[in-house]
Amino acid sequence: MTKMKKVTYAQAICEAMDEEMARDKNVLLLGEDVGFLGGNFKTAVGLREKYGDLRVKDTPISENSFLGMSLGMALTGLRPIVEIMFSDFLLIAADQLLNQIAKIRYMSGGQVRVPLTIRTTIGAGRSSAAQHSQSLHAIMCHVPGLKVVVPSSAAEAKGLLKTAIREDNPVVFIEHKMEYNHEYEIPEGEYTIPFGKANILREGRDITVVGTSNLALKAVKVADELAKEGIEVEVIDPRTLVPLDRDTIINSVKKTGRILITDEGYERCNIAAEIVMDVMPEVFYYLDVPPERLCLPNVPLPFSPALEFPLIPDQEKLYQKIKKMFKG
Amino acid sequence: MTKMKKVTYAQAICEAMDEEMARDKNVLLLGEDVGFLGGNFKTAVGLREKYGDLRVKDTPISENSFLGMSLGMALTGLRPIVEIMFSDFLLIAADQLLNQIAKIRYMSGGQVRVPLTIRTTIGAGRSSAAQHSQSLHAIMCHVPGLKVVVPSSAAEAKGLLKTAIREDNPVVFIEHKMEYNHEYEIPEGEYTIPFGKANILREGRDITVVGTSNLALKAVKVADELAKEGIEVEVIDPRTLVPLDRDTIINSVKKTGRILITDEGYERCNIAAEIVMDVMPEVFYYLDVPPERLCLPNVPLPFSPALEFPLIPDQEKLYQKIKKMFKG
Amino acid sequence: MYFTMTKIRDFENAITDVYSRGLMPGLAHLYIGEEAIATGVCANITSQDYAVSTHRGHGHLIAQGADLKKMMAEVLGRKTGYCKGKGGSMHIMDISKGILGANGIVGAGIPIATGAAYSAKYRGTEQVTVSFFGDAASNQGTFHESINMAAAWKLPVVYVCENNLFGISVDLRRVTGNPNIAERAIAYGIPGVAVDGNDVLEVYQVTHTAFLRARKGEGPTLIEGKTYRHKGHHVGDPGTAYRLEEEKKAWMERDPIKTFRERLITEKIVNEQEIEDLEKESRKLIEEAVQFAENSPFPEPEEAFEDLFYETEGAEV
Amino acid sequence: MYFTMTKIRDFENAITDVYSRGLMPGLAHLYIGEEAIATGVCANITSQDYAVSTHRGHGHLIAQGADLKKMMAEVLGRKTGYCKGKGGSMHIMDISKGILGANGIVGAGIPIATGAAYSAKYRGTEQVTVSFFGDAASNQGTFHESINMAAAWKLPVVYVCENNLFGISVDLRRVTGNPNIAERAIAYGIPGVAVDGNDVLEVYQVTHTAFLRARKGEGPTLIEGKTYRHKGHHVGDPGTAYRLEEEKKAWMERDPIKTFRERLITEKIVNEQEIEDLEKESRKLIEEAVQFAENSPFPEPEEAFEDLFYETEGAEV
Ligand SMILES: Cc1ncc(C[n+]2csc(CCOP(=O)(O)OP(=O)(O)O)c2C)c(N)n1
Ligand SMILES: Cc1ncc(C[n+]2csc(CCOP(=O)(O)OP(=O)(O)O)c2C)c(N)n1
Ligand SMILES: [Mg+2]
Ligand SMILES: [Mg+2]
Repeated sequence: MTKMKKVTYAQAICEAMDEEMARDKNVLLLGEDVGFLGGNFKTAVGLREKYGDLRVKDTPISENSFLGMSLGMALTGLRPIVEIMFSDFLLIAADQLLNQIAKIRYMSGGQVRVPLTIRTTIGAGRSSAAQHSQSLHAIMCHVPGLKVVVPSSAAEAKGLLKTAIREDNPVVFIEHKMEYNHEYEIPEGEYTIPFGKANILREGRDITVVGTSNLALKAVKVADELAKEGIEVEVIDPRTLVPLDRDTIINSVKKTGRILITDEGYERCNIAAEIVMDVMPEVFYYLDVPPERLCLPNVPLPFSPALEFPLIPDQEKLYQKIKKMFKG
Repeated sequence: MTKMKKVTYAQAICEAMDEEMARDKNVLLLGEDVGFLGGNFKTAVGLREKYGDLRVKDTPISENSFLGMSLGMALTGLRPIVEIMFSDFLLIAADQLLNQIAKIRYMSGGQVRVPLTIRTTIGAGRSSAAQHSQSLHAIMCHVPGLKVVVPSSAAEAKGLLKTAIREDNPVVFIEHKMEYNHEYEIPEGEYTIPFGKANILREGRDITVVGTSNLALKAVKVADELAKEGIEVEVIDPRTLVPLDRDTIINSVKKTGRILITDEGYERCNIAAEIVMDVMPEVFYYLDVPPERLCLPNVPLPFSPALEFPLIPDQEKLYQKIKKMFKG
Repeated sequence: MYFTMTKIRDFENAITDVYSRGLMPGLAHLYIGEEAIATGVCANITSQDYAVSTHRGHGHLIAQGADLKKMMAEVLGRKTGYCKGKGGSMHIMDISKGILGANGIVGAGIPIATGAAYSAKYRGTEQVTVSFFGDAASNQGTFHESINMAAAWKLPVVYVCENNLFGISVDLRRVTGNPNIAERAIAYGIPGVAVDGNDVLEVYQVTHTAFLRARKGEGPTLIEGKTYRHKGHHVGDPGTAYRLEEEKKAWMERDPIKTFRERLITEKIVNEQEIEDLEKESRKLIEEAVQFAENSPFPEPEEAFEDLFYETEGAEV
Repeated sequence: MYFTMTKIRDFENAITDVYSRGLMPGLAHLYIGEEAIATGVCANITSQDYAVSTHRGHGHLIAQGADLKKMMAEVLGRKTGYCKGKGGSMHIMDISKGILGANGIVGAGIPIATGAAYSAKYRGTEQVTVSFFGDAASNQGTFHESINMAAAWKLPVVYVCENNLFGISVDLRRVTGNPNIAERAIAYGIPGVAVDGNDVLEVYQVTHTAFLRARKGEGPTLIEGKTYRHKGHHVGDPGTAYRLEEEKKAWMERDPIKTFRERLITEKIVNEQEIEDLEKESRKLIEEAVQFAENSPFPEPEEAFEDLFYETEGAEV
């Protein structure tokens, strides 16, 4: 068995970058406060000291342009990692992300490769209000050309980030803010996790629950609860939304006859409805009850915890939602 | 019966703005080339001459800032209309659109109203390639706080645009480029069309087709074809995606047992899957076959017509898709 | 003006207090050390004028005359706050007073302010709009785009850059080729003035000229107030790792409140007793605000679904 | 250089021709009248250097040495084009020659160019990157943000603003407070030089200095080439409604090719015959390019699904 060690989610991310930077001198990191501060969420601690100012670059607050710069770097031999502090801020850089980075390979007729990793954060629950709490990965899935990764645990984050950095395509790597300080067991030493292969976190015969990001972990806990009540939940961590491992989900639903997707993005036009419709042609005749989703309701995130927590998908809501799917 | 007249889609839009500007001196128009040129798509012909430079304002190419300015105007007594030439360019202004305009009323605890209309264009088919052909309205639906209007014909466009301008909420008004030069019959004189009420363009007992923007009109033509083969299609023009008239769709599907959504946006995380999942709890047990969607495949728009047209949802593809839903 | 400055300082100290007592959800960005700018600028503002603030907005709001109780209640996430608990520190707004709001997105307030100025011009009023933003914000594209338009169309707006040398941990001098923000005005053909941001009278004077210019229809002015934040980027951030101790010390010694107080007394404009009375009054107001906030209820969960759209006809969404 | 200029002019005339013959899908933005800028600038470019172009990119690409046949085939949407028909006029690129591509989004190329310059500095090469953009593009936030970073970090990049006074129908003087773009350099603490954009030698000289500066690691330069587009915004646009007849006439008389030709002959650098040979050669090359393009096949529909991702391991998407 692999030896394990304890690190936080933030440390796992830092380790992945550190290892990849040590491995390949063309890998560099840029973003706001990634240098002297070691990252707003402490995901880059020590990297500037180790690799220097040019390689771990504190940028001005110019998201659209430093993201665009990273594309110029990726086209000319480098393998940049860009940190965008909050996915909310990706909206400032949406032109470079969605009109340039996502499309340039296609527009050039396949002339170029774009080895570029964009790390950003999602997740509410910190009373950060409407502009610092969004989970906007659905937008990155909607516009074709980006791979989209939603790691659950620290171990997943490390392995998937290393794969992202080695990819010759632009990858949006989505970290969950509420996880950074959580401790997890991760394997010692180097490892990568391939894109497009979902992870069945728990097997079950009664219902398929696909949970993105840390909701996959929460779903496992709920599943443990429900098992006591005789409901066996199959929990799938899709790992990457683009590419999506349809087959694993389809096979699961064929077995269970029920599907629920849970995701922290706004419900409307989200990845939840997408996954359901994506597998629909294959699973329709196997479904016993309507497919369901548990997402953020269609309102901005409010500041006060009294308003915020009741909106966020969590174990309790997941538990209730699943139970309801067995009541008819 | 109402007297009708013939105008193009572009003229209908121009008329709506003209009438509203004449009606309310706080209505003004700003955007690139809306003044001297009368609009890149000729939707503002004559307005500068009639209302002057301050009221019909040619802006520099600073989408994020002039959209943000319109918010400042809306907060201080004006009722601006902003033209963003292509929905692709809304990505440059996505911060102001989605982090500011969509959220400010909510963040302020309901203190302010935001009477602001953002007109933009969607649609491929002009060999404009990947950055001038996108239909990005799903993004505006995903982030809560904006009303999203997708008019089909010129008559619809005029009535809905007048409603948008009179709304005290931010509205994204989505015009289809390929329609601008088409002639349509529209009612003479003033009229408005309310938001949130779908339009059943054609009744039918066999399948419900929801078509957004001009796809509603194309669906009617396909329905006429299919009627000859004994398939009676009910065609619904949702008119507004936010708010969405769920009830009309639900009632229709309960009757027909089949649903297909067609929309020109990229398929993934689009409004098509959304509509299906939105009505799912109510219609699941009425469905005879899997719900389907016909959207743009998940690739950027290519330049060459030899590549572009085969991707765009059109009558032929719609026809084939519906036929297939009756083959089992 | 001294009263305003002490109110700001006391408010921010109270924030640190409620934060450490675990009463405050989330974070807040303190304005301590920069009080002279908001105060000097807003001394020119009438009740008709507008101002747009930043993530570090408490000072601007107080100087513009916001209600301290509603502010504190908002910061504590209460129903009685300015935004009914929906906004928090970074989104406080009082539209009735022309306070167009703080903003969580760095640089995003600049176009909004510019639009309010366009509106004033359009409506033919004499209203002036102030746009506050930081040094780091001035590297955001909105700075360039907005000032360019305001200059082209001679809009009545005063741009106030609070140059405290840092954006979180990033030293302005490491991310710009010319750290004199005022010189950027040349690019737009408008006046640009750098001012000692810790000298409230100087700030007042320079802003006064800018306001006159704006009201006369001569267009915008860019003012750069050189200052320093005494605390970390937000409550909880020590703010030490990335700043030079000597530089910090030099600025701390030039505390805008302390120096203004000394000057008021030396120049015999007020006496010690009067000053102390003001200070007492300020502390009292802030204490009352904290009391009010602490005793206020939290909003009910259902309220999260209100205030998204203005409901003209009860449209379903 | 004269040869380059005529090739550009002939290429653009050929575009008008294929357009009017209904062979060209979509639109294209003609460079006629501005040839001196691309030519003068790119005369400094080595095969190692990079340039990033705009929506009006044919001139830049030709001056940088792009293959005329592949360009024309791309414009006609053929499989043999630079982008296999996927890009069209606005997205032509030749990565093998450091031609980082035209761009359909105004202002979006500026950060990409700046990133290529960062890359050169990082890798320790002597490569210089040229960033072309229009006057209207200079009001986009990316202009400000990117030049600021290049200045802060002394990146080897030359910013070339082609000030043809208009962005589509919008006169620069109506949307900026200071229409001298070169003066914006002051904001960033870098050199800014305005140059007669219709004088290819002057453009060459000024750019030469900027290249030297960049290669020595001294950072970016902003060059403003004052010029004029002879045609409308794109093929099909008459471009008359919004421009002053006199202004247009004055510029047309200063046609950069005509004046350069006269000068070459007057100063006896070449004789009439040699010039005519070049012109003939240029026309021949363009005709061949058109021939090649016209005879090339269109791509197959299935190809629309290729080239999205580089397939390392055949991941399904
Ligand atoms: C667009 C955007 N990028 C980054 C952030 C994170 N952030 C919040 S405040 C801040 C620094 C702002 O610095 P400055 O404008 O100088 O204002 P100061 O905090 O010094 O008052 C940053 C980077 C943000 N809120 N918005
Ligand atoms: C972001 C963006 N906004 C608007 C447009 C539409 N558009 C295409 S070219 C152009 C004018 C550009 O003017 P300028 O930068 O001066 O270049 P020129 O066309 O004069 O060469 C505009 C507005 C666009 N392509 N991208
Ligand atoms: Mg600062
Ligand atoms: Mg121009």
